Formats: sequence, structure tokens, C-alpha cells
Amino acid sequence: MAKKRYIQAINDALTEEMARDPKIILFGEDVEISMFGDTLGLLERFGPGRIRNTPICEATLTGMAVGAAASGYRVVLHMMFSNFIYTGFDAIANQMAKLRLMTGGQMSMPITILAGYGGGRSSAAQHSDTPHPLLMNLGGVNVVVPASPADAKGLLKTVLRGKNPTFFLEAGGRGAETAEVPDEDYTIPLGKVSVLRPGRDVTVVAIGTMVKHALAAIPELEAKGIDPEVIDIRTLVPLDEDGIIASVQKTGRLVVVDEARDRCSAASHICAVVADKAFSALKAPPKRVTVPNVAMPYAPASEKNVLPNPAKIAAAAAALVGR
Amino acid sequence: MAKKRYIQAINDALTEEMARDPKIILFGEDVEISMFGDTLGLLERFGPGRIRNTPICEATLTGMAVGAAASGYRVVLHMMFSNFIYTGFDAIANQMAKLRLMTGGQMSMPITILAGYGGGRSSAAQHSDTPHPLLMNLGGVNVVVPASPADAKGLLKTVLRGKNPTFFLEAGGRGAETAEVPDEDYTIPLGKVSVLRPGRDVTVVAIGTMVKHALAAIPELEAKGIDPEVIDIRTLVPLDEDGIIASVQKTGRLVVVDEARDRCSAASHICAVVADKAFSALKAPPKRVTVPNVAMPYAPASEKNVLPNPAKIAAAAAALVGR
Amino acid sequence: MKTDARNFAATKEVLVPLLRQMLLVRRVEERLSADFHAGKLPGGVHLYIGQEAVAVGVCAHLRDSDTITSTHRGHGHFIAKGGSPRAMMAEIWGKRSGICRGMGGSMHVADVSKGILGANGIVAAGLAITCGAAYAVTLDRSDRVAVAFFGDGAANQGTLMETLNVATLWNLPMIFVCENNRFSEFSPTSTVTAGDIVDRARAFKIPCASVDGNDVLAVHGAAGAAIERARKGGGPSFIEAHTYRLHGHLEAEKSFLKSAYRESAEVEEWRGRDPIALFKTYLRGEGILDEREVDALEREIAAIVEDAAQFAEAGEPADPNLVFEVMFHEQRA
Amino acid sequence: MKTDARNFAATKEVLVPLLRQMLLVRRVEERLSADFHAGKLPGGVHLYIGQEAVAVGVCAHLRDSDTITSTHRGHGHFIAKGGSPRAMMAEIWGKRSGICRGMGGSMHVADVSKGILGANGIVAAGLAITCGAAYAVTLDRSDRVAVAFFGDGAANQGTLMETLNVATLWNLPMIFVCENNRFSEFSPTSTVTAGDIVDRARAFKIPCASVDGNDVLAVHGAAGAAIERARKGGGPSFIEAHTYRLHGHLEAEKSFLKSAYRESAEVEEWRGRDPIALFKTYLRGEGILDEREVDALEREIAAIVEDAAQFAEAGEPADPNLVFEVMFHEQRA
Ligand SMILES: Cc1ncc(C[n+]2csc(CCOP(=O)(O)OP(=O)(O)O)c2C)c(N)n1
Ligand SMILES: Cc1ncc(C[n+]2csc(CCOP(=O)(O)OP(=O)(O)O)c2C)c(N)n1
Ligand SMILES: [Mg+2]
Ligand SMILES: [Mg+2]
Repeated sequence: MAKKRYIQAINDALTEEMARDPKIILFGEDVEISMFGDTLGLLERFGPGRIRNTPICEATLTGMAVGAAASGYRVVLHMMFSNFIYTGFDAIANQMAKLRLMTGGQMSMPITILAGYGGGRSSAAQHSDTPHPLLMNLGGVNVVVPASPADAKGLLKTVLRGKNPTFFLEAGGRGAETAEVPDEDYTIPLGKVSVLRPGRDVTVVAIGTMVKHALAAIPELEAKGIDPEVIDIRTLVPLDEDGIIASVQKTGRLVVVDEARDRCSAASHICAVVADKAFSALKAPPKRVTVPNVAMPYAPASEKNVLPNPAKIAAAAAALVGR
Repeated sequence: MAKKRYIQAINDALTEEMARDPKIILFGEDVEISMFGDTLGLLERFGPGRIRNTPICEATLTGMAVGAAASGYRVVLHMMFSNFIYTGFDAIANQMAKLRLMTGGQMSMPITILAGYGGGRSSAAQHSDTPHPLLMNLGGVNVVVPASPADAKGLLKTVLRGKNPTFFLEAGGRGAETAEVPDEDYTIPLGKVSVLRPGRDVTVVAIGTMVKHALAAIPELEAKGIDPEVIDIRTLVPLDEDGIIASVQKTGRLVVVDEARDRCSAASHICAVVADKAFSALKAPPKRVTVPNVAMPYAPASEKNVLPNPAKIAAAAAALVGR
Repeated sequence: MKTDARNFAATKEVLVPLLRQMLLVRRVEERLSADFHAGKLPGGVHLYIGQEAVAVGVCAHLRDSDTITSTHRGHGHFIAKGGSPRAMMAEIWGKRSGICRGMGGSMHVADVSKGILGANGIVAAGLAITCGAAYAVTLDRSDRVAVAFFGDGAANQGTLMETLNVATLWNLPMIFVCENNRFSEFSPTSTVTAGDIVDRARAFKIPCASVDGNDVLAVHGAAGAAIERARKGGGPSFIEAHTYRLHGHLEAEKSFLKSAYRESAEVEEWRGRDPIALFKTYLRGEGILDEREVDALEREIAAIVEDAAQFAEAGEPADPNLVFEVMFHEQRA
Repeated sequence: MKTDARNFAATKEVLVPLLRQMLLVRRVEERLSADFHAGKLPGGVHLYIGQEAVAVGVCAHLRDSDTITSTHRGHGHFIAKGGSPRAMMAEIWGKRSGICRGMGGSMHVADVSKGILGANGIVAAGLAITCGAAYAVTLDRSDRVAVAFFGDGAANQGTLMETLNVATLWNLPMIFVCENNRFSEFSPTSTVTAGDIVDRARAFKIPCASVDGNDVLAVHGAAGAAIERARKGGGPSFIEAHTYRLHGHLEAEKSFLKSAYRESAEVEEWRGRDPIALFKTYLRGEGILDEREVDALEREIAAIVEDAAQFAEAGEPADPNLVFEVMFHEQRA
């Protein structure tokens, strides 16, 4: 084990898997110099060709990923900020999410799309979106939202060995956070939640960046005599319904924390699934702590006002328990 | 009152509102000849300039709508099939849904986007999407899903007099269905559900194209001695939470029928809202009848297999009541 | 028939297959048209009738390992690239034996084993896909090429400029084949397209050709040069082929259009320049094929089409549950 | 300083405001740079330093009723088009008194009353917006014009070709101003851009100019001709202005980049061609302004900037609940 930065863990996964599999290629805008640090050193190690800067043309880049994947490559496409996914959305929603079905299974789409998401840094509306709900609704793409360095590495390795189009969403602005990462080669399966803190009173399911806040809410809850179970969702597609339900069967209460806008959020969906499948276990209404249905404002206090935080999470969880 | 076709009601609303307000313009691919019939005769009536065929370039068309709206026009943009929304998604998600906030309220975006949605006609995956969940999650756009000719006309008139970007999604393949439409000038407010059949046992909330199937499920339910309340959602943004909750307070049971894919669907969101706000009223789990998380297949039986229908709705509702 | 742009040695072994392929495309589609109007096909069809010289002239140079992408009007490219008429027709009928197991239909016929990366319901989507395929060729250091067929309407999508930029910059073996059939749905090209499409490519200083798309030899010549160059590492080329769609935008159009969008005189004029008729005349004129040989070819093709149509009609409907298995690779949807 | 492309009567009344505006843009941004590095600004900033001649040379011809769209590097366009330094700086500080009430920040400064439809965080987004604004002008039968400023990197987005097509076809009063500052983020232009950008517009046979973007008179001349033509119904024009960004892509870049992406010698060389220094020299050489007058202008500008910076710093933070009110028109989010 060694302490690694979140972004370093991603960089390590890319480096190790590219060394392992010569069919992995990576391209995107300024991936050679690497703004976030996730693709740092890859050019020197793997050479131009496998690592390539592109012009700014997201609509073409997502389509190229499809074409290169159909030609036998495993493509890693770096989209920089999540908002730029929209600029290249056609080939995502109409091609990579549908082509395998449309061709009757003739094609696989081993494409990994990297993009940073989320607010909190006064990057304003066009650089702060958390787009996983849109992607989840497409049906044909996996969505991975690692919260810790160790998970980032293990999940990315799984994705890079898989054959399905997958969005690997990087927790924006958290690249510098460090935590222990195993030294050995390891993978983490998609579709398995991680129970970070077992508890009996209320299940707090947190998504990506929100895991940190959910953990930070524990002391306040403990101080109120509440014993929360904190779950890191890890992947949204596939979604570990059983893992969440098992927890709710035990606690009878659910809070889902999501940095996406509320309407049709992952939080909504998870609450709906639990209300459906664990209805009789619920002792209180399933709650969503999400971003309201607004674009991200620029000014720091305005932004803070709409983002989930430990206090909001603790308040929601405590209210369910009636404290 | 007179019987009108669904598409004719839309055409009437466009014609009447364009006659009323010279600032309304309409453009899109082949709107002059009008494939669906909704824009038929508008060119002859309002002339080139106000009605205009465009090249195929959705990314520019959505952006042009923003620029023309910022210049004082009310823009109606016809996107033909819903899947082409993705091709022009940048200016939707990054511009029209966010510009009012980003400019501190300096701009309004009176833009109406028309598009047909849904499956059932072997149009295959790239012409059958039901995209309202993605749009609902954007935060900054209204989403209207009229189910009947009368609603289509009244809701479209409201939208055309409003000042917010709005997707007016046309029930695909149902243009020829007829029903009574009032003769006088009328509007229908956004954010108000319509209770089509009052009942006591179970609330069936249906969205757009699904309203017809929900109504068709009534006889089977009645035969089982079940008294369903069928609600047409009419608009998804704004969402009439109170209207839905009032019904569930009465019936204690909820089925939401949605032609969107299940994950992060409008059905998910409505179930989550009800589970949250009407928890104690619920006698049974809130249920979703949706399309599974797949792209639409081409072959008729395959497509039928994944679409909601009266039998599936009746089965879900009956199971909740325990029959 | 002009011959200036042809530029290849016209042996019988080269010429007859061109006619054969054009006939195969034509007769398959005529059958599809009939089956559509008889109400036998579940979905709509966009027919390629009148444009056969383009697909055939280009694909004559391609190997199975070369890739193409196509459009909503994709049957001609599928057949010309070597796709099976049986598997294609069964697909359009929505059958289990369809090339896409009934999941794709007319707008999505694809045969990856033949390098047919698919017809596509999204106008211009093939451009970026081909660009990615061509990039893969350079990574493989192969002499394969990747061809994108697209319409004049598609040429107004910005991905044309984007892919021209990437293909030029990266010197990719990509051939842009724009089929200017004078319509973008129901809009005459001149009403939606400024300037000459080929000039958009000329801006990138790549080899460009503007050819008579109803002259299979003109297409064949231009495509041969472009493909040869690409195989040798010479980078992308652009071909604008001027042609005409003799059928409607889609076969169903008369049922919903309230007005005409073109003069029947115009259609008749172009029917007089039918690429197949022109080429038959040429072959007879040059003494390469006589009437009898042409008839024999027609009969052979008719038999293939009849067999394929019967195969399609007789097939079992697609498996309704297949969708859950094929959405993902080894992951149930 | 080249003078060939200028083509206008250079009176003092025209020339001095050009210098004044360039100085205003420069000094405002120098202050923003200092404030950023002092950790006072909440978000990042992309500075326009070195490119001032482009915004100023173009906007000198524009009225409040004409519109512009800008980019992530938008302060220069905002000021040059007549936006208030106070309101802009307060916005970048995230204050209530900001032009967007603190909701937009540096990348989104807009003042609709001045025809500034906004800086934009999405590369090339302004092109389509301007195209729509230009269409509105033709519907109004007005002599207004709509100008899109965009970078060389943005010129690789396909919406460039799409808007060229629409603007040409519909003869819109749209001026395309491409600022080629030799970088697309950290990629030198030649590594991501094939051919000459201006040729992409030439394909549409509209009037095109390629000018020295560090020569305010060259820009002014070309823009004047284009805008005049557009006002008279002559349709779109394209200007590629060659310039150089003297600061980083964004001010924060040194903190996260692990390697350099350009030689400091190159930066120094371009610093020697600073558009403001060049223009001062020209004005002095022509006897239009003397040293004393330049100094007076500098002092006047310094006072404006100091006032604006203090106004911004002293302002109240944005209203945290405003977001719910302004998301929609008369509809709470
Ligand atoms: C992105 C997108 N926009 C619009 C359509 C609807 N559409 C289908 S075909 C077509 C016209 C295509 O014209 P062209 O590229 O010239 O091909 P042709 O039909 O002439 O073969 C249009 C607008 C679509 N399928 N995809
Ligand atoms: C759609 C989109 N893709 C990528 C980015 C990230 N990005 C911001 S600025 C920039 C480079 C822009 O280059 P250019 O247009 O030349 O403008 P310059 O920065 O040189 O002024 C990039 C890639 C973005 N903001 N939007
Ligand atoms: Mg065409
Ligand atoms: Mg630049």
C-alpha cells in the first residue's frame, strides 16, 4: 500500500493497462500535456499514435471513438469537462449507446470516456455539470463514478479490460486528494457498492464526489446518537440494486446524496427502486439530497448554497430518524 | 367543439399564435413541406422569413434559436425526430438551459422545440427515443408532453406566449388520432395535471403517448373490481407534484407509465417524489411501467416486447391492489 | 457517357462485374419497393435507385478488410461492398436470419465481417466513424482504406469539416464520397447548400474530384486513384459524385406529402440518364457484352433476388428477447 | 507596422479612441491578472493580453444595437464593445453589482443592452448564436450587423462550416472574426489545424481577409469594409486576424502544467510586436499624439481601472438565492 493522489491512481491504471494491452489508445484535446494530470507521461511512454492530441471537435471525437473501436481498438477518449460531452453527444447517444443492439451484437464498443464533473470551484455553469443522469438514461453505456484513489484505479482497470462503452467520471477538483492504494495488480467489479461504514439506523448512499461529504456527516450524526451506514455507489450503470436494498432492509431508512440536479437524478432513480423493491422495509420516506434544478452559479456563496454538504446530509438523515 | 387530428391541433395553435404575434418565427429541416403536417400551410400564410427550411445542421440550428431569441424573436425550432436533439445538444444543454442564469437574468429564451418521440413503428433505435428524462435533468428547460388534440393546442398556445425554452414533444405516430377540440381561443397552464378518470383504488400517472394505453387498461381493471384514477401528466417541467400527491393521498397506490427507458426516467422521478412526500399515504410500493434499459429494436414483436401496453399497466395496477 | 475521368484499363473482367453489381443493387431494391408497397415490410425504406454507379464504382476497388460507412440510403453500399442480399432482405423484413438479427432494419444494415460498418439513421454520422476507422488503419500500419459515403445534405453537417481537418492533419487513408443526388429530403440541394460541396474539401488542399455519378467508369476511375493513393500513405481524398435519386426520399412519401417537391419532367430527364442503361449501352457499343449476355446476367440476378426475397419472407421473426442479450457485451441490459 | 490593408481616413478622432480602448482593455486585464495571482478572484481567468487590436479594431465600427458573441477569452470584446469595466470586474469578483449579478463570472460576461450576447465557456458556441442574431437582423430589415469572435481552435469545430453555409445561403449580415493567436489551449495551431483557416471560408466565395491582428489599423480597415458591406445587405464576410496571446491560456496554468508548451524566446519576440506599443509608435511617428498626451491617456485609464477594481472589491457578494429567481422567466426553478 502507498498513499496516492486520486489523479495519480487514474494515471497508474492507464499506464499499467496500456502497457498490458497494446490495443488501448487514448486521444483528446491536450491529452499530451495533460491538464488534469491523468494522462501525464503517457505520450513519453507509449508514443504518438497511441496517445494523441486532437483538434477541438467533440462531435467528431466521439464518432472516431466508435470507428476505432469497431476496428479493434480499445479507445480511451478524454473529454476534459463533462459539459463538453454535450458537444459530442450525437455519437454517444445515437451511436455508441445503440450500435451493438442495432447490429445484432456484431460490434462491441470498448470505449472509455474520461471527464471531470461537478461544481464547487466557481467554474460556472458551463464547466460544472454532473451529467450522469443523462448517461444513465441512454441505456447503452456504463457509468462509473469512483470516489477514492483505490477505487479509481481498480474500477478503471476493469473498465479498460471490458468491452462496453463506459463513462469514467472523475471527481472534479479532487485530483489532489490522497489515500492508500494497493500495490498489486487488482480490479474492482462493476456493479458492486462499497459499504464504507456499517450502521443500523439509516442508509446513506453517496455518489462520487458526495462520498466525502457523506463521510464528513458521520460525526454530527454520531453526536446525535445515530448510527449511519454509508455506502459508496461506485458505479451507476450497472447499478447494485441488491447492495442498496440489503442495507435498507437493515436500516429501514434511505438518504441518497447526488451532485446531479434533482429532477430525474440518480438519487431519484435509487429512491424509486428502493421504494419499489424494499417498500415494506422502509420506516420513513426515502430522501434525496441533490442540487436543485438550476445551472451552477459562479459566485462562491451562491454555488455553495445549491451544493450538497455534510450539514445538509446530516440534517436529512437525522430528520428520518426523528432527531 | 369539433373533432380534430392531434397534428391538426398543433398546426392550429401555430397558425393562430403566429397570426397573433408577428415575433414568432419557425425554422427547421423541411418545415416548408411539413413531413408530420404540424407546419403545413404556414409558409403560404406567413411567408419565407418567418417560416424557413434549413440545411441539416442541428448543432447550428439550436444555437441559432438562442441567437434569434436573444434578439427579440420567439423561435419555434422543429427538430423532426427526438433523436436529432442529441445532434444539436450542445446549444440546448450548455446554452439555452443555462444562459438566463449565466447572464443574471438579462436574457430570456422564448424558444419552443418541436420533436416527435417514441417507438412502435419499426423506426429502429435512431428514430424512436423518448428523451424527456435527459431534458428534465437539464434544469433550465420546460418539457411538455401533450396526449390529446385539445391539450396539444392549449398547451402549445401557452408555451408560445411564454418566455422560457420549452420542449414540446409530439406523440410519435399519433398525429392522425382525433378528438374534440374547443373552438374558442384557450390556453392550458403548464404544471397542472389532468385527471381523466377519477378513481379510488390506484393512481395511474401516464405520460404523453402512454395516456392512451392507461385509458385502455381501465376496462380490464374495472372487470377486476378495481377503480383506477387515471392522470395525464401533461407537462413534466414544471411538474405538478401537488396534483399527483393529492391523488395518491386518496388512492394510496401509484403506477407511473412512461415510454422512456427506466433508469432515471420521469417515472423514477415521480415515484421518488411521491415516496418522499406522500410516504405515509402509500399502501403499496410505487410502481414504474417503463421501457427497459435498451435501445429500441426494429422487428415488430421485439419492439412490442419492450414497450408499455394496456396489459402491462393493468397487471401492475392490479398487483398493487392485490388482485 | 463521358470517358475522360476514367483512367483505367477496361478489361472485360473489370467491366462486367460493375454491371452485375449495379443490376444486383437495382433489382434487390425494386423488389423491396414492391414488397413495401404491398405492405409486407415493417419499417420504411429509402431506396438508392438511380445512384448505383457510385456505390459500385467505388466498392469495386475495396477488399473485405477495407471499411465503409453508409447512410439511411444504405442498401446499395451494403450490396456493392459484398453484403449478402439474403441477409439484408431478411433484416429489412425483421427476421432472425437478418444480418443484424432483426434489431437494425433498413437504416442500420451492417456486416462487420465485410467491413460494412453500417448504414446509419443519423445524417452524416458515418463521417466521424470512418475517420476513427481510418485512424485505426494507420495504427495498424496497414494498407487498408476507409470510405465514407454521404449525401449532399449530410455535407452541411459540420462534422464534414471536422473530419476533413483530422483526416488531412493525420494523413489518414480516408475517402470522402459525397453523393450529390440533388435533394436533401424534400429540399433541392441549391436551397440548403451554399457554393460547391467539393470546394469545402479543396480548402484542405487534398486531392478532390467532381465526377458524373451516373457514369460508373468515371466514378471507378476517380475512386481507383483515391484508394490507390490512400493505400500508399498518400492520405485522404474527396470525391463529389453528381447523381439523382429516381425514387422518393422514402417509399412512403406519397402517403403523407401534401405537395410535390420536384417536377416529373426532371425525374424523367434523369431516368434518361439511368446509370445502368448508360453502362449497358456502353458495353454493347464497345462490343464487350451482347444482348444475350446481358439477358443472361439479368436472369442470374433475378434468380438471386427471388431467392433472397423468399428467404427473407420465409424467415422466423426476430427473437423478442434478444435485445436484452445484445445491448451489452457479456452484460445483461 | 504595415499600412496596406488599412484603407480609411485616419483622423485623430478615429485614431485616439483606438489607442484608448486598447489601453483600457490591457490595463483592466493587467489588474485582473494581479488580483488573480493575489488569490482574490474566485474563479479562473483567460486573458486577452496581446490581442487587443482585434477586438478594438472591429468594435470601433459597431453600435450598441449591433451584436457580438465572444469566447472564454472575452474581457477584451466586452470592454471594446462598450461594456462597463466596473460591472465586468465586479462580475469576475462574483459580486451583486456584477454585470451578470455574480451568476456568470469571467467566462460569461454579457451585457445585452450593449449588444454583448456574452462570452462563452463552450468553444465556438458563439458562431451559431451570432448566426441566429444575424438572421433576426434580416427579419427586422435593419442595417445592424452581428459579429462572432472566435479562436483558431474554435475554427476546428464544425459549426464554423455550418454557420458559413447558413450565413452565405441566407445572405446574413454576419462577420466572422477568427483570432488566430497560434494556440488552442496548449496545442500550437499547426498541430491541430490543417491548411489555412481563411480558406475554409473562401470555399463559400464570401469576401475574406487575412490581416495582421497586431496592427489595429489593419484590423480596423478590414472590419470596416466587412461591416459596411453587411449593413448594405452584402452578406457575410470572414476575417482571420493573426495575433499572439502573451499570457497563458489561463492565468493558473503554471500551477498545474508539468512542462512548457512554448519557448520564452517566442513570447519575447511577440512582445516586441505588442499591438499597443506598435500603435503608440505609429501615432507618435505620424505626429498625432505626443508623449505627454499618451501619458495623460494612460493616467486617465489607470484611474478608471483603479476605480473599477475598487468598486468590484468593495461590492457585496452575489445573492445566494438569486439563482432560483433567474433560472426561468417568471417561473421559480
Ligand atoms: C441528424 C439528422 N438530422 C435529420 C435527419 C432526417 N433526414 C433523414 S435523411 C435526410 C436528408 C439527407 O439528405 P442527403 O444527405 O442528401 O441524403 P439523401 O437522402 O439525398 O440520400 C434528413 C434531413 C436525420 N436522419 N438525421
Ligand atoms: C466545447 C469545448 N471543448 C473544449 C473546451 C476547453 N477549451 C477551452 S479554451 C480551449 C482552446 C480554445 O482555443 P482558441 O479557440 O484558439 O481560443 P484561445 O484560447 O486561443 O483564445 C479549449 C480546448 C471548451 N471550453 N469547450
Ligand atoms: Mg441528397
Ligand atoms: Mg487560439
